[in-house]
Amino acid sequence: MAVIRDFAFQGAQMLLVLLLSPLLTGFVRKVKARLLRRQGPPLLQPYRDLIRLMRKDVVLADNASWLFRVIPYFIFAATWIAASLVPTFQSGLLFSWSADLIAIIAVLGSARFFLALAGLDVGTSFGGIGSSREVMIASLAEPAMLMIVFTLALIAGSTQLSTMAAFMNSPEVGLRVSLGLGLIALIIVAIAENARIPVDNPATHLELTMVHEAMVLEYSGRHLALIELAAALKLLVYLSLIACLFAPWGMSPPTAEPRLLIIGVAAYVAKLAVGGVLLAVFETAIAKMRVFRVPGFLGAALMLALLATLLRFVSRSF
Amino acid sequence: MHGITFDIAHLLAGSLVVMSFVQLYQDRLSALINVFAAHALVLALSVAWQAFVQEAPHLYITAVIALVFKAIVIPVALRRIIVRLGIHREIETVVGVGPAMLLGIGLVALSMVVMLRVTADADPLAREDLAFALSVVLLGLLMMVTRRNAVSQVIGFMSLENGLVLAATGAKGMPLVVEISVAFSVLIAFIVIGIFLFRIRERFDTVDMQAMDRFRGEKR
Amino acid sequence: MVVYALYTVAALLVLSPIAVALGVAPRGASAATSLVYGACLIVTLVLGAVALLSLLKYSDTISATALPLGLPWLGAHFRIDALAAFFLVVINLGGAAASLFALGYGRHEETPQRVLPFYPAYLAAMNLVVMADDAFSFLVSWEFMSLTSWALVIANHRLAENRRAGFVYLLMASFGTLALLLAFGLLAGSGGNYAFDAIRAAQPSAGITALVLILVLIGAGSKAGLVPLHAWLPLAHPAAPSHISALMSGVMTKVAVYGFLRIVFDLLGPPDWWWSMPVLALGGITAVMGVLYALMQRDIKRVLAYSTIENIGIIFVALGLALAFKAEGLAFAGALALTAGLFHVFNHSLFKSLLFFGAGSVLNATGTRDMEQLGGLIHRMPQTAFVFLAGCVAISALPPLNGFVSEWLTFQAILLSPQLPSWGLKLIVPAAGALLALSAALAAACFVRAFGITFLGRARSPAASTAQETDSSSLAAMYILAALCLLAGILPGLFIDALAPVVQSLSGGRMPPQGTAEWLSIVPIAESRSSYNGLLVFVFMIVSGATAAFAIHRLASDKVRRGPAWGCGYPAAGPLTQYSADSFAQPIRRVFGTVVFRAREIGEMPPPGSTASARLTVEVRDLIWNALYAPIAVGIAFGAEQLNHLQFLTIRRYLSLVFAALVLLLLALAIWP
Amino acid sequence: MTMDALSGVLLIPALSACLLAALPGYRLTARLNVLAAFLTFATAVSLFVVEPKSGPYLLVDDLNKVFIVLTTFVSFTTSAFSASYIGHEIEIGRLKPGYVRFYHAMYQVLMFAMNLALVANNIGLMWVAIEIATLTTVLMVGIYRTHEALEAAWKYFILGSVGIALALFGTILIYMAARPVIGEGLNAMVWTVLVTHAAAFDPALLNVAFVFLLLGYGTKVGLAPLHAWLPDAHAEGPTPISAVLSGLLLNVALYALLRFKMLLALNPVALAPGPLMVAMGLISCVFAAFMLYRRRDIKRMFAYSSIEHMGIIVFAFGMGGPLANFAGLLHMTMHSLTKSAIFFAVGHIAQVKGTQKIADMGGLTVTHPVLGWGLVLGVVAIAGLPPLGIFMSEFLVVSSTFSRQPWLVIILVFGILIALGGLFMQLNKVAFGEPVGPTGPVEASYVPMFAHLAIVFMAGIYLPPALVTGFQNVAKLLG
Repeated sequence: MAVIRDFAFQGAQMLLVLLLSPLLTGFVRKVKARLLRRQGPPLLQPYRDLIRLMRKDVVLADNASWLFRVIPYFIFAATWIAASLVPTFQSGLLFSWSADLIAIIAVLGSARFFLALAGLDVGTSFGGIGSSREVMIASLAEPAMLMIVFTLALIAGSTQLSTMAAFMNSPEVGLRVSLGLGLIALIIVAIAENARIPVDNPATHLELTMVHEAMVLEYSGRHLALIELAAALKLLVYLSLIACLFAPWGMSPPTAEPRLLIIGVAAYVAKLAVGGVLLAVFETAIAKMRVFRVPGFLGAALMLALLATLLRFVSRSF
Repeated sequence: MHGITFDIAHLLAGSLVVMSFVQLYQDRLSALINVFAAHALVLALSVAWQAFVQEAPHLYITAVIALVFKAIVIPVALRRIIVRLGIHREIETVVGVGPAMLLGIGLVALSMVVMLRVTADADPLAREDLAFALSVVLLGLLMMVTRRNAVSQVIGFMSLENGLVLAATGAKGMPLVVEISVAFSVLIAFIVIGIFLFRIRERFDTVDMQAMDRFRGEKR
Repeated sequence: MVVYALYTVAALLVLSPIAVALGVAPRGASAATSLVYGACLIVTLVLGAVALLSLLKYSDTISATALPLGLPWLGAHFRIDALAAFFLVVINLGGAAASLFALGYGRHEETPQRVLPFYPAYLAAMNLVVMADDAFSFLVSWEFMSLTSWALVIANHRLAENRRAGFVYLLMASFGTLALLLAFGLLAGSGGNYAFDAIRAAQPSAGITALVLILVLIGAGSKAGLVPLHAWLPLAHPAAPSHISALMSGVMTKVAVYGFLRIVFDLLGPPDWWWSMPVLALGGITAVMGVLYALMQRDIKRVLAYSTIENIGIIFVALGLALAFKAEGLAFAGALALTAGLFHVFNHSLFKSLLFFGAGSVLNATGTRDMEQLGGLIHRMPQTAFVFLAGCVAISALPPLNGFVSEWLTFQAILLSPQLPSWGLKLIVPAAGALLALSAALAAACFVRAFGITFLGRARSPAASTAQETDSSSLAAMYILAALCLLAGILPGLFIDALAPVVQSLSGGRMPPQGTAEWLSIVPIAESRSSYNGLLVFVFMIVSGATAAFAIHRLASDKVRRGPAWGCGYPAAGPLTQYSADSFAQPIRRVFGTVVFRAREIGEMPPPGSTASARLTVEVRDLIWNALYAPIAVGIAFGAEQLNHLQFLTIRRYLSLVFAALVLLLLALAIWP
Repeated sequence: MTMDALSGVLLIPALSACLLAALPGYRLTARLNVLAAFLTFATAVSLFVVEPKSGPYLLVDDLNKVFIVLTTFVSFTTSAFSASYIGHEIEIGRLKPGYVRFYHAMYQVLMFAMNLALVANNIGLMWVAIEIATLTTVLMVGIYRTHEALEAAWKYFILGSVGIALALFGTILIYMAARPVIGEGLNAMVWTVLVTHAAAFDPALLNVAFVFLLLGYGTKVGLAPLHAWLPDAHAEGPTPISAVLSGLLLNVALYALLRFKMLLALNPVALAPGPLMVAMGLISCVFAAFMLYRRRDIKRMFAYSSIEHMGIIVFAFGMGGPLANFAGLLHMTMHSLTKSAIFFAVGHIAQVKGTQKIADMGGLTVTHPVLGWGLVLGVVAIAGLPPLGIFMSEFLVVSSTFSRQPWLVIILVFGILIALGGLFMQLNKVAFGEPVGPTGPVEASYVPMFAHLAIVFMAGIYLPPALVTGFQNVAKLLG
């Protein structure tokens, strides 16, 4: 019985993130538009786009290989797994221990690995520019992320997200310097990973500034839809990560009690909303960087995270 | 042994050293050869004296060899060579006479210091003799390295060898002395013939070592 | 146990003269090829099985024997304990794979008689190193290994660069061997107790152990390719035939790691805390430098060689951690770190061999190793592309393949290190961790580049556009290795348990048994703390990807149309317009290379009106070579030049030398008291 | 003197020398030469079976038995090699038949001299023998009568003579030191007597004597800076003589040096001979190693490598101690075998290519696989790589002395490494790469070369216990 319930919850989370992610994207777009005094697309526009894309035929470049056609599904699968393993409304889900935070980061990493390959497959200068910049950004963002993980793991004494969330919820986490540094670094990394302004602009199609869009330029139809969905999921993953690590309030423990569950879901949605608004505000407030100023930006994150780790090593009290 | 014999042996050995110095002083080949003849003569005398003192008749043979071979045959041969080569008036030294003498004095001093460390119970005659012999040997070597001409190098080598014979004869009751001196004479004969050969076969237009080094196996 | 192993090694050694004989015989070459590689395949399989058996079943029993060879009063001692057994498994697995691969690949060899005699001897030597139980047989096998591999490196001796590679390799190898020789000289003392038992029993002083540690780092490190002693590796490994390259990179560097483990963990006695400092520092630097070098290369085999250096760095970081934990008496944490290191040893031997095989197949098919000449091979050689991709994913430490697991374990070990009391470690361990993370990310970039430029895109040369898929036995070898990579990735628990006796013997502790954990996931410490389940992740990926594909094809469209790629309106987008290896590396070169390699891009624009084409030249400097090796070469040349004058003196000058020596000695006597 | 094995090793060469001087025709004489050398070798081996008692002039003990057997063996194989070599030299007219008679006679004289030097129980006799050996080799080095050959012979002659002179002076000094203790006459020059009384000798005299002996016999050993004659003599003489020089004559001089070292070591007050030898050994090793790089003549290069190895050996004996001495002996044996094998190979190569210039030979492993790989094997051995014998000896030298004198051993290791670099740099040119120069067949037997290499290879893996115990006894003897 319990097993079935656990399965149910796990499945519920998987569906939840899958359904929620386009909404989040739409929400951010909407808020940005409002901030720019524009009407903006309706909240549900992403769903419509996805469905339309699904229906369209795929137009493949002449020398696209089998890999090019497999990759979208893989990317989607990987991102979806990552999203379903991050505690959202309830901690300690059935499979949450099958991959700890490091593993989740790595799963996202493999998604990126294949996306970069996809950029190279057709053999246009466009794809190349995109993937070469993507790996450059990743080569700084990933270590930064790992350092953040180290910091948090050293504070919580675990890399298991549920445990960490529980610990963060508990009183003995005071305000810590290392936590603050970690949070800033995590935000920077999240922005870079999701190709948001100031690192990349999801809305642009200007060659010199594109990174993510350049890689997927050759994709169309259902493939494109999957990649878009994966991108949306990734944004959701990072927001939920920040939420679960730095604001685990209201998350329900592994239980079936309806009240707690409802609170958990509500709290989660609220957190996402807040995160989305903050992201939108940030994006409208700041301007896109030149590509070769990005390393400095991410380098700062790496340094902050490393500093935080060092502090943790030197003394438990930081 | 009583004083007088000792003093004579001492005197002869010492004069051998002096002769070596005179050799160093000579820069003309012909003169050098003359001095070497004298050098050999003194050696012969001192060997003979040792033979007399030690009642060792076989040493007289060595003395005779020294006299006949080194004081007469070799000088004559060498003079013929240098006359044929037309280098009898040649003046050649690498180091000037003055520095050479200074070096020589330094070497004599060195050999004295080294030898006089020997505990005195080894009989004084042997001890002094060795000191002189060592200086003669070193002076001979000095001669070899400060002269560029093969003939004068041979002469240097022979005076070195004289020093050896001096030491050998001074070593009381040492066996094989005669054989050794004979062997050395053979060696020297080889050298002289070698120079002579080179001349006759017209392989080397001069016996100057530098000329010979032109035929070095591995050119720069 | 060890006796059987020695029999098999003897069988390998016997193969060499046979190969010589066949090679001499007219048209015996092809027969020799199949015979030698076939026999090597069987023998290595047998030996590997023996080793595996003794590792799994008789791990507690140590079997040793002594032959009346080697040093007469000592004899040649051989011994198989858990550590040796594990490395025997690694060596012979790699050897078997290489032999299988070479059954097909070796047919393309122009001069087989220069490869076949040395190949079995090389395998034998590596096995003997691991089995040796006294300093002399250890060093004999060690240097014999270098010698045979040198012969294999210059198998294609007509290329001047190969001869140079062989020269540098042999010189560095002998340098390392001499360092180890000095280390053993210290351990054995002037009495000459070279047997490992005697060395174990001895209690060397702190100064001695420090010196030995440094010497071993030099000796084993130069063989393994620790920066800055790595210079020979990227020259020698690519020069050899590809199956040899695979053995050198995948296996021989591991033998070097074995040497380090054997001496430092086993013979040298209980460690001090500071031992781990140089190991950690060198490991971290090596990891990052190696992968950065790899990113700058065009030659694909050279990329792989440099990435070997990177992985050696990772291994040494893990070993350094293990050393630190052992020194502080944290047996359990030490066991975790050591397991991580050994597991990475195993994993790297798998995927590096796989990748070198792939590179070899490409080299055979296209005749070039220059990535700028390749491209689009995924269409011509789909199977090779597939296995090579698997290798790339594995080596980039991405789940669900095996590379990730060992790196994950290493990170877990790092997360335990705040328990270490000493301050130096508190500072250097996180730094090493950061370098490790950096190298992992850069490795992914490096292999996106390696695979993407070589196999994806459009062919950059006629050779690449007409390449043919490689032969079946080569493919078989690669598929087997790829399958093993996956297996080790999704069922790591089994391998970790197999490693337990080795770890037990070296670090005094062991990880909790993983086989019993539910759902076959691995739990290094406690489930609440960290756990990873490769199997589930893998299954999830397959299932969700498949369901997505199924659903979309069913509910939405499944039609595909082909069209030209979008060239931004530029009509003649030839293959040269696509990204090249250098241009792909450009962003990273700008970020890291400007510091590490003084990388510069010089663009020359033709003057207005001139029809000359603009030029962009990239210059990358190998600072380590310039700073360390070039001066040595110059110094030796200078010394040789100066001393050479002594060959051309006149006789008189030589005499003066003698004279000077005489006077000098006499003076010495004069002043001697 | 009764007719025993001891006088055999002396008489056989002496008689055959006279015989060969009389006989014409090189084929016959060459065969006779081989036969004589073999008989000598056989008699030398018999020394192990029945050890003749040593008299006032001749002596047999563990030390010189090793040397004698080694000498006779290598001279036997070399004579076999020289038979084919000289044949070829006559065919191409490089050597006039007239000289061959002289050559073979001299060869036997040389054998006689070396054996005499080894068995002499009298320091004066030993000195005479070494002088004879020098003179004969001088004559053989100059046998080609080319500018270079004569110049090399002349250089060898002059430097050798000076060396001899110095050695003689040292010998006289030893006598002077012995006389007060032992009394005048023959006994004061007899080894067995000297050794028993050495403790009582005057230390100062012994010191001076050793300096002269070290320089005198050191010239023969080819220690830097007294080495100058060695490379040219090796390069310009006929190759069999190069092999004998490197493989044997150097050892004989070394043997003399060792004897006197023992003498000094027995005297408590006299200066320790070790440090001097160690210093000269290190200088020779490092210096020769550097000299390898600029060589253009292959024989001269290997001559320098001989200097390097002599340096290592002298270093080992200088360090002393049972292990180091054992290593020194082993190294000496292995070096003799390997180096002569290399010279055999080089001789064939030079005959095929018609030159000794390294630049004019290349890609040997392509054109002459057997010869080329033979050379590679030889160089691998001489560079001290396993599984060949020299690795074992170098292992023992380095590992047994490092804990005693770390810095000196590091210098030695440096020299070994430099030498390895030089050797393989040259080997790359000769054995690998594109073939250069004529590629005619080799009409000569590889047997001597590979016989040596086989022994060296076996010794690297397995040393027969008898040999080991013999060496160990000698090592003890040397202290």
